[in-house]
Amino acid sequence: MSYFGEIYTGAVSLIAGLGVTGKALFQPTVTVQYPWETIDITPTFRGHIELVTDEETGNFKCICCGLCQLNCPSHCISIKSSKPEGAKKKALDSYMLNFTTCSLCGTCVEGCPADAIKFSDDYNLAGFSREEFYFDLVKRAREEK
Amino acid sequence: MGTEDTKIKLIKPGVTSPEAAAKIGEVEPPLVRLAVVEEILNLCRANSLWPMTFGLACCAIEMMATGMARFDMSRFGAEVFRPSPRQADLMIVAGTISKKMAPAVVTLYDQMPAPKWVIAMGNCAISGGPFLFKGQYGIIEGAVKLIPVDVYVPGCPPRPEGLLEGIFKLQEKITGKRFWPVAQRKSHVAK
Amino acid sequence: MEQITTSMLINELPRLILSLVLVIAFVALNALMLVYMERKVAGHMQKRLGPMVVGPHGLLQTLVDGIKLMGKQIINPEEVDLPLFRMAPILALVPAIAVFAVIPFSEKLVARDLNAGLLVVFAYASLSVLAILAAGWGSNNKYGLIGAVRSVAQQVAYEIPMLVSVLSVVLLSHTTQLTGIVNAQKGMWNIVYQPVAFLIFFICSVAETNRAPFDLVEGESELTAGFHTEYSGMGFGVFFLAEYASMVVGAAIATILFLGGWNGPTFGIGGALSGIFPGVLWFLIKVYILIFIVMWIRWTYPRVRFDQLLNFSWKVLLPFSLANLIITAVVTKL
Amino acid sequence: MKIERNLEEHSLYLNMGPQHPSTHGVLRVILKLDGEYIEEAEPVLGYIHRMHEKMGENRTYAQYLPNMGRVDYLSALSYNQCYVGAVERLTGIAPPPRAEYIRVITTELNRLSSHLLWFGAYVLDLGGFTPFLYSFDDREHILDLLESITGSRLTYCYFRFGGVSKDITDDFITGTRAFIKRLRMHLPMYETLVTKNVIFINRVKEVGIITPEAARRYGVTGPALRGSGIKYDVRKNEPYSIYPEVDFDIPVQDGCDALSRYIVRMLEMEQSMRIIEQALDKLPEGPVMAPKVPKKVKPPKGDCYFAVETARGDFGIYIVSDGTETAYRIKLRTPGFSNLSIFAEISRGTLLQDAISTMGSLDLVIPEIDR
Repeated sequence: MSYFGEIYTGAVSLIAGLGVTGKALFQPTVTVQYPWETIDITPTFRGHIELVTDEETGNFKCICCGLCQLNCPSHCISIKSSKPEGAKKKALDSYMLNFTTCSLCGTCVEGCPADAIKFSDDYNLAGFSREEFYFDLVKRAREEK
Repeated sequence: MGTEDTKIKLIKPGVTSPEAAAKIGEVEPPLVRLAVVEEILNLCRANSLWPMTFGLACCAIEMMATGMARFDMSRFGAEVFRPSPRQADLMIVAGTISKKMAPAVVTLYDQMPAPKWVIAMGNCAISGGPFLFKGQYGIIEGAVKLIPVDVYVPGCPPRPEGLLEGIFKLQEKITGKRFWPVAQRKSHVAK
Repeated sequence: MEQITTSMLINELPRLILSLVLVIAFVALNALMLVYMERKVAGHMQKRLGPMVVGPHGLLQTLVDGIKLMGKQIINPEEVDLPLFRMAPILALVPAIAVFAVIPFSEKLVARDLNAGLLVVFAYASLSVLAILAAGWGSNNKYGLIGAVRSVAQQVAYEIPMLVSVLSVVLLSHTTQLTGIVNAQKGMWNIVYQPVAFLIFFICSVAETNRAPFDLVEGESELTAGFHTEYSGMGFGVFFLAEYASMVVGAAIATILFLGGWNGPTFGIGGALSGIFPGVLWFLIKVYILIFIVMWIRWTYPRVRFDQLLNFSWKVLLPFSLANLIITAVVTKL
Repeated sequence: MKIERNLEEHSLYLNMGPQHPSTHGVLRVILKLDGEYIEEAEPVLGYIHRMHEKMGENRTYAQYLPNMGRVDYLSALSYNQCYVGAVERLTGIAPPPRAEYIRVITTELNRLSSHLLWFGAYVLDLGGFTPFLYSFDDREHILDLLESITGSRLTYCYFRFGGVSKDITDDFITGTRAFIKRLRMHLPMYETLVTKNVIFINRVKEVGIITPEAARRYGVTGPALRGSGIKYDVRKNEPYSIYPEVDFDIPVQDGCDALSRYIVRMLEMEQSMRIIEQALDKLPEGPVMAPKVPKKVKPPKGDCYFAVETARGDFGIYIVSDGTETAYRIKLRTPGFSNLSIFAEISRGTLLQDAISTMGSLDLVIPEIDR
């Protein structure tokens, strides 16, 4: 009897499975049609980093302490700064980010004493060469302005 | 089946680098090139990029997620993940290539029939990523050191949108124009 | 003897060529349609969209894929058995196309209405295993070889219950001519008298065409791509074409044997409907519904294990089909 | 009658991997086959060796954190938790209670996402494609939730020494509750589609038997161990964080086969949801970072071992500190390595397809094995 019983329960389970997928066939799809629609990117999203400018003065908030460069686990930040004659503070000459080695850990942003860097929301980067992702953040920030 | 014909129209010059073509050796340049036929073929190739089921590390999960319901790569005809390199057009190098894996990656690339393309997905495949440190002994610093890479998708790992964007870039590279609109970026407050 | 040949040539050659062209066009077009349908069905079953951007709702996607496959490099891997390796895809496609010669799409639309049509179908259908064996053996690939060996065992196991279940239909309609079998179902379809035989036939035909859950021959998770691992470009494309052609054949035979062929439903409220469509359309509708079910099954179930596959055939399908045959024989005699 | 055969002539060597659809990455298994029966299976490792332990000796304690998201990318937060816990134990930093709760909530969410992915990938190994997409669909919701907190979808780097990097929001809490409700509704669907399916049951039942004795011998942990009837879970046996404060069960099955391991994982999902719900109810107010965390973490000389229960089993970190900013040695005890090592023994004499279902049921993540 168990021979027929097995066949019966097996067949029932198979039909139940068909029911699940059959039901899904008529349910709405969950696809977000990407280039036409986009998912809400959360504000906390970690893209590559960007320099923050002071809204009042228009200058970079960066104080060139070099902590981000020091803390970065994969050494993807290199800062050059100089102290112009007579000036009190150091000025940022270049802020290079090699995004291709970044692990998006957030150490730089959290460690920054001046809140001078933030994560961008560039979530769909792609390019033809890796040099495209060696960002010159100073230039980038100026262009955006 | 027009074997002669297919053998001629193998690869569009400039699609993979000449070094790559020289390395493979088998790929003969077309004897007669008909611009119209080439264009149609390239259009078809661009819209039917079958990737290889080939994941190395973390990025492979995001590659899978790109094929899943939410992002659905199949809209662009690219969901046919072929497990055999012989049937694939596109190699998505998704993850770190270790020195032990490098020969296998090269073999897989060589096994693919031309024309073929490579997307380096994620920072590891681009340059070694976070595993790059002074005195590292285990990884290849970027897929480009082994095989010609067409498109780079940075991130650690990139979001699925990034990979889709990479596929669009590849289509752009094959046909010379971008088909789809550029996604309008919008930052939202989380739901 | 000579006279017969010449007259045959004059009368039959145009007809033969015409039907060949029609069949090949039908098979190719059908494969394009079915692959598109498969991708759409799979997509929506999985709550996604499937091909969308090539043509309206991705209608031209498979055409584009086909052209792309034609433009791929043809690779002859090292140490393949070249004649076998190259012949295998064609060997897979030819029997699938040849079967169409005897399949009646409607009362008139049949290339050759042989009185042993049913036998011709099964003779051709069992040839496909040779192609898979040639492909697996010839490609000098271990995955391919295992796939080919599996294919042989599978084919042998499933052909027997299939034929036995078909025999009970033959007993009912007293003929092996396909049009005759359809005409015998004018009153009531065979599926009503022979539900068990239909189920067995359907399962076996799914197994014969190597569709999931019986796709052990190309079981992706174990054998990468099975017997066609080494095939690139159009070699692979032709295998694909053959798979879809034999899917149509399986569904068409099931329609002819059990679902009344080109006849519309003659019972219930269907009786009123049967006049609406011409016979060909009825036939195709039934074929496509059956193919849809095959796809539905494929995208629902996991793959069976090899020994279970064989056990299922020998321990379940065969006894049931034999019992069915005996009961049918006794009942028709009474 | 025993048939004498020359095995050298009869066996076929099959290389599964390093690129193979069902080795989940770049594991290579050399199979010695007799027909379809496996005579010997030898896993070959190292195809994704990423020098994690060596990097521990080259990076400061804080710089090593992102590595922890990448050892086992599917349960990154458990690894975060283990490393952070180990360093906190060494240095004596105590995270505030709210941080501990957040850690447990996010880690359990991560466990859910890992199990969901495993479920889908396992059915995919067995040839069923659609459940994979369903489980990914559910998983996307977890990733959305975690992304809204941690900023990344997969390789989280969220925990910090002495707390977490960002507080959770009310949206996250409501979203998590909504997700749990959703998953509770979907689990029966998975049961109908897969668990009760006769083909699935036949594929996994009495396949890949790990006897309790063998499991102990090889150091198998996690669901693979609990599927063999041994009730061992780091969360209960060596409680850490706030696990003693929440009420949950350790699901155990004593079938020892792939089906038992499957069921254990499916039941664990329910338990994870229970833990999250309780933690959300009890979530205390307060800061999420300890007040006094030095900018440069410099543990005193000494060593320490800390273990957590990841989605795959017992993961432990052994740190030897020489008093500098960089660890002298970091040793990772990953569950996958021990779980895989038993594969050679349990797959012997089984069919090729059984080996696939066995390997899938062990839930391997190759980078975690190779480190």
